[in-house]
Amino acid sequence: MRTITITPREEFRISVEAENISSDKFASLNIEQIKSLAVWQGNRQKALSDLFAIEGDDAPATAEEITIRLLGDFSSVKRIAEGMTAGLVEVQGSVGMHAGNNMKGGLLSITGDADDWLAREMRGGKVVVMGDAGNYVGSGYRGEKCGMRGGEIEIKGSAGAYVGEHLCGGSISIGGNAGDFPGAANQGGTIFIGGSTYLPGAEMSKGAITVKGEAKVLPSFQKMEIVQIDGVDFQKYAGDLVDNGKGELLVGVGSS
Amino acid sequence: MLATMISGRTLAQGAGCESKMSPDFFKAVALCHLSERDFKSLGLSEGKNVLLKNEFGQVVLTAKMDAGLPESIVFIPMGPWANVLVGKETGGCGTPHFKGLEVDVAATNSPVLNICELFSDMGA
Amino acid sequence: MSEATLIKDAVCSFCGCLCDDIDVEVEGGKVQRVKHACRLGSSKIMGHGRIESPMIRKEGVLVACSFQEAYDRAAQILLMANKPLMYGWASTSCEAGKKGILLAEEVGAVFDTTATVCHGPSVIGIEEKGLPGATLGQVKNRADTIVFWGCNPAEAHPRHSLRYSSNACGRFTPQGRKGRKIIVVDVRETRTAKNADKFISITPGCDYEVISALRMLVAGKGDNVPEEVGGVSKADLADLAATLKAAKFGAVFFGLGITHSRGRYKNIDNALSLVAELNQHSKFVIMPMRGHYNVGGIGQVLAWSSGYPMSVDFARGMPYFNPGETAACDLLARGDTDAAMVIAADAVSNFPRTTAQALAKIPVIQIDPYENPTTLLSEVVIPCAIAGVEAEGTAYRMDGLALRLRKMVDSGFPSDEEILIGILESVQKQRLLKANEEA
Amino acid sequence: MIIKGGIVYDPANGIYGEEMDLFVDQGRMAEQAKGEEIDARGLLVMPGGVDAHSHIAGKKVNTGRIMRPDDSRQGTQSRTSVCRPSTGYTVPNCYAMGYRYARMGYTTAFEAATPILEARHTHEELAEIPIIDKGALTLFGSNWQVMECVRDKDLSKLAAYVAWGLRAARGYGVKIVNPGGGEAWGFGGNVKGINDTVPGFDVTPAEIIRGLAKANEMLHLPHSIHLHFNNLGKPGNYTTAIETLDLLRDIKPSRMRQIVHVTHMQFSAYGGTSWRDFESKAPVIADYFNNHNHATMDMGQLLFGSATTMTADAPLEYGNARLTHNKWSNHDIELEESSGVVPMTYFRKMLVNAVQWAIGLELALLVKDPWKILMTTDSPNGSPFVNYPEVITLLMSKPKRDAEMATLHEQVPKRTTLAGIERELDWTDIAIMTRAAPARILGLQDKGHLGTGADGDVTVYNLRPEEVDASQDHALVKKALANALYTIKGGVVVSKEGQILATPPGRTFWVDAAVPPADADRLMLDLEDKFAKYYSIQLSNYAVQDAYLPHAKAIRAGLPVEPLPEVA
Repeated sequence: MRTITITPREEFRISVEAENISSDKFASLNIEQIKSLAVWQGNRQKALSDLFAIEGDDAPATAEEITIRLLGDFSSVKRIAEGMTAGLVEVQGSVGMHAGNNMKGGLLSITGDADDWLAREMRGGKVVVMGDAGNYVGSGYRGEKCGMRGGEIEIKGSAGAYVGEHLCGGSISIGGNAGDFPGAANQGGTIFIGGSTYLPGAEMSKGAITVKGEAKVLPSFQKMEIVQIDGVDFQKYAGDLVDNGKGELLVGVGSS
Repeated sequence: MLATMISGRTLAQGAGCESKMSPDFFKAVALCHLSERDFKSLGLSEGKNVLLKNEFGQVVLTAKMDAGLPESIVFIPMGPWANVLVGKETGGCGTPHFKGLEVDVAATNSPVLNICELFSDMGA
Repeated sequence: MSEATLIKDAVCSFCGCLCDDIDVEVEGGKVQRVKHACRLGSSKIMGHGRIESPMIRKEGVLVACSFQEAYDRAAQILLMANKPLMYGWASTSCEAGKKGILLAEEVGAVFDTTATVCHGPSVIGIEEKGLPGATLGQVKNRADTIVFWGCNPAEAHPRHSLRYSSNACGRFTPQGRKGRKIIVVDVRETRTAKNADKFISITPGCDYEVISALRMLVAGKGDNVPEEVGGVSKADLADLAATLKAAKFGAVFFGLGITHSRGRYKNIDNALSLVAELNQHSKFVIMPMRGHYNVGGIGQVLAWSSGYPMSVDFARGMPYFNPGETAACDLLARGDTDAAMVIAADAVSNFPRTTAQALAKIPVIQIDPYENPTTLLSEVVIPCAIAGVEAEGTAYRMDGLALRLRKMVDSGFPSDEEILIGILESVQKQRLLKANEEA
Repeated sequence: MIIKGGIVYDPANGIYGEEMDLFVDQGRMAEQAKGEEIDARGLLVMPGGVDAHSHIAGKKVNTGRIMRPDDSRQGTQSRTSVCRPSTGYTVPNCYAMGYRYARMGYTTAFEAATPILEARHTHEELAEIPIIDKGALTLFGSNWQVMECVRDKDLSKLAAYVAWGLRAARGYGVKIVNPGGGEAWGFGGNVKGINDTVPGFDVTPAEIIRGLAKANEMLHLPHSIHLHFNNLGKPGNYTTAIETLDLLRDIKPSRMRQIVHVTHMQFSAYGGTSWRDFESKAPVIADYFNNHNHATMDMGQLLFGSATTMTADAPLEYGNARLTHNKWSNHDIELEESSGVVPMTYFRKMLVNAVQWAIGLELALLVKDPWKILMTTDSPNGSPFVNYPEVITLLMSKPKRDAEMATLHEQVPKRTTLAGIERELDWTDIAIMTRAAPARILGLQDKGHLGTGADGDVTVYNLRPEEVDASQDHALVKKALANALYTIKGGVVVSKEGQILATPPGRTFWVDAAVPPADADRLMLDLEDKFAKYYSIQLSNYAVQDAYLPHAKAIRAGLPVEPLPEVA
């Protein structure tokens, strides 16, 4: 196992774009080479080591064998673990936008909060956030028909709006509340929300959304039977009928 | 009184929006429209002021009765006074949530701040 | 003193209607009379108090300076910044916008327009669904059913109804207002609503649900719709759906009432689907009521220049677009910008106060004819000629139609385009100087 | 400039792969010249490419960009000291349009469809496209003034209007899209065939097409009418194609060219009664072209992958959007047109798409005379223009076609004749289909050839035509065509091995046709009435101003400029 530890040298006022912080990018490089990887702060291109202290095992290894440990405040650092296919990125703190963009494998674990667009267009692998996440967890890019296609996202806290927009596969679990419109245009993924939300499943054509707490349900969902899961009653809905959708929406009835 | 705040264009606001430092703009925009019933229930009369408060800020405006408004909705012409009550979050799409904000409305004897006073704390 | 001249068919540069039938009398280099314009337009064309000289803030006070000094200071601010924001562009010409984009590329700035605080959500909705639209003349000549949703043209676009919509007469609409059904959907009874055949009052923030219910009713799936949605009875919604389906040509105009409310771009997204579906039963088009006269135009210019119509981040040399991340209010809310140029817009007044406060913490360059709250915070203030009155150029109407703005009088002020060229040249000069020093 | 020792293909001047030196002086081909020497020894040399039909500028293209940020993020390239940034794949930004054409060795491209009312926008974008020369075809097919003149059988007033419209739009030629259908779409309808009556106007598409074709010849316009058939994109539409072509056989051309150019023929060569029994009728269409000389066409080749469909055929686009459940933009233009934009993905395993792919190739291979068929993809409808090298290599290589066929839906060989076609085009055919013929069909005298006085637009490809076997080495050919070794525009090397070196502004061609003043006066009475009652803008603000064509090149027409030739 090869471990590399990265610590910010300062508090970033202007956000940093660091798509090179990923196990795949590090795999074939030694520490010196990793230090000279490009990173952007606004319109200034810098070396990774200009902004971060980097330590760890020098010998190159495959992506699977790499653990990247991020210590400190990464809440203004974007695109961490973008496109990674294997290995572990472990954040002891919070991360900025677009963490785990287009991830295909491996594990991204965040002890703090994640900002907007977490795991946008994810294909595989797993993302775990102990805190809260922002808007657009596991969604698509603007104008794109497909968001997340595979993999697993687990948020222990709450998430913002548009969770899993254009979801095409994979699963998202939110422990707390989710903002407005989770699972909009869902085409086959599953979303679980432990808390409450607002207008889930708008225009969903397939897939399933489960809301344990309360949810305002659209008038275009058809009320079905009550189902029991693990001893909890859920009202089942079918929709979204505006598009003749065949999605399944379950909303808890116990709490209200 | 709890109410939902909305903001929008008015003719007078539009006519004055390129002369924002003028008294006309102040007169046209530092207003809070209330439904007839809300206006009366707050004990207001023409020329009286109201204080609007929410989690983002507070602002004093001249109250104005507006027959077109439903109860519990207050309307403020778009501009710097209305924006005191708007939060900075952009909901993931770049646009602040300008309309449909919860506010607390009460009659007040405090004066309405003019445009320079409104921005005096920003180093203006 | 020059003789009185009459400028016919001038284009009004106030709102997105871009009325092009304005007659203006000019004498002695001053506008004396304006005919055909509405109150908003004439107030603009007649002119009023403005910034008289370029200024730079020294020891907290704005002090008059030369244009060149102002350009140099502006260039210096932009060059120093790691992530400058160049915001506004709605009330100037496309020609100025083109130079602004070039400058943004040159200094690696984020280029954003006032769309992001008005119809930005509409743009994102269009990215989801497309825009089934038409030119305004199509509505004038054909529409027998018009819906105004969350907009109030009676106050925001005063001549819209006469020139293009409710009251306009055309080939297939010889009776004008009499031959049309006008429906207003809003949360309050606006002046526009008072003149409508039907006013539907909805609960604030419920637009999405109401539109979904309408889509169900239009598709004949009304059985599923509850008795009341968003404060509107099912009977009223069913009536509305029937009216829309029966239209020969229907038009939906929408405004900030729907883009600024809960649901934001999803509201538009849903409305676009409703209109697309209505075309299976009748002909229907939909159009955003653009506010500032050229907010549509700068979107067009930015789209053909960068691929995206607003919120474009040029910091890394290639355009990147993501409102929610790269819009002016996003950057300011997060403190993720270290200098701003505000042009042809008054950011300080129009942004949430807490967002505007972030502008007070960074150097701001203002380019505008008029003093406004943004001036109060600015480091550099550059007065310009008023586009469409004192400078010519191009603007795009709310339906995307390009028109040529006239120059009616000569104010002696440089145009926005000239100012931007001045700053761009100063940027290039200063960069060259620095490169030479380093060499 | 001297381009030394290339193997030159200049079919317009009867040069088919001869080793020779070329000279460019002051931007034009010359007998002799001094200056920079380009070493082209043994390499393939052709005139700069000419694209006669591509959607490169205007409202539709920008609508495509605005509704497709998902497309704009493809193909992004940073700004350089020479270039502005590039974005987009099917709908590139203006800069990428110019750079990408130049890289492929193209120096001219014509925007395919511009409504007069929105021509100002088109010219704003054209002016922003670097390097290439361009022009825009003007839409007339659902125009009220046109339909009224046709209804009244007032041909001279129609001609006056066409001339006026071209001047107002700074347009190059007469484009007709689904004639009458755009008007019908104003109330959500369409016309079903060429003899259907346009609602409210008492004319038929057939009458509109004939009227405009005659007016076109009365005006001696450099280009013929440029026609997008009715019923385009529908199974069984080849009969509409033949019917329409027959309609125009008796009209005499006023210049040495076709009477009608049929655009993106692929979309109109369909058999079957529905998508279920959909099949190719390319052989029937090709036969017709082989036996008649009044019409030319372009392929409108479809390639698999992402496309953005955009056309003035608005009802077609609504159908596309419903069929694919994709996003839909529509834009109706008062008194003139309608239009639509729908993103599209074409799939190898989808039978309809695979048959469409084959039809385009069948057309190009079955039409014997390469002067009658241009290589296009109706960019970005069939595929974006950057994929031209793919189309060319498919035409030149039977093995490549076979390999491709093997990846498609298995029904393709039954629904098309492509598998049985042995023909492989050679460099002369390609030089004609991408250079000489488009220039001749458009009536661009100084384009598409390398004779003295022609524009100094020359392409040198890093390919030895005497050594390379395009049939076998198609991958090599495709690579060479994608990035020309040198693209020379007006005597300036604008691109070298894919790197843009210079970005001179291109010119914009438009046609200024004179008409008898009496006809113009009669026309103005009509137009004043239309502007007073129906248009939403003033007549005085309608025409495109000079400011929008900073590098204009007006071509005069209207009076006979050369003796009327007999068609061969």
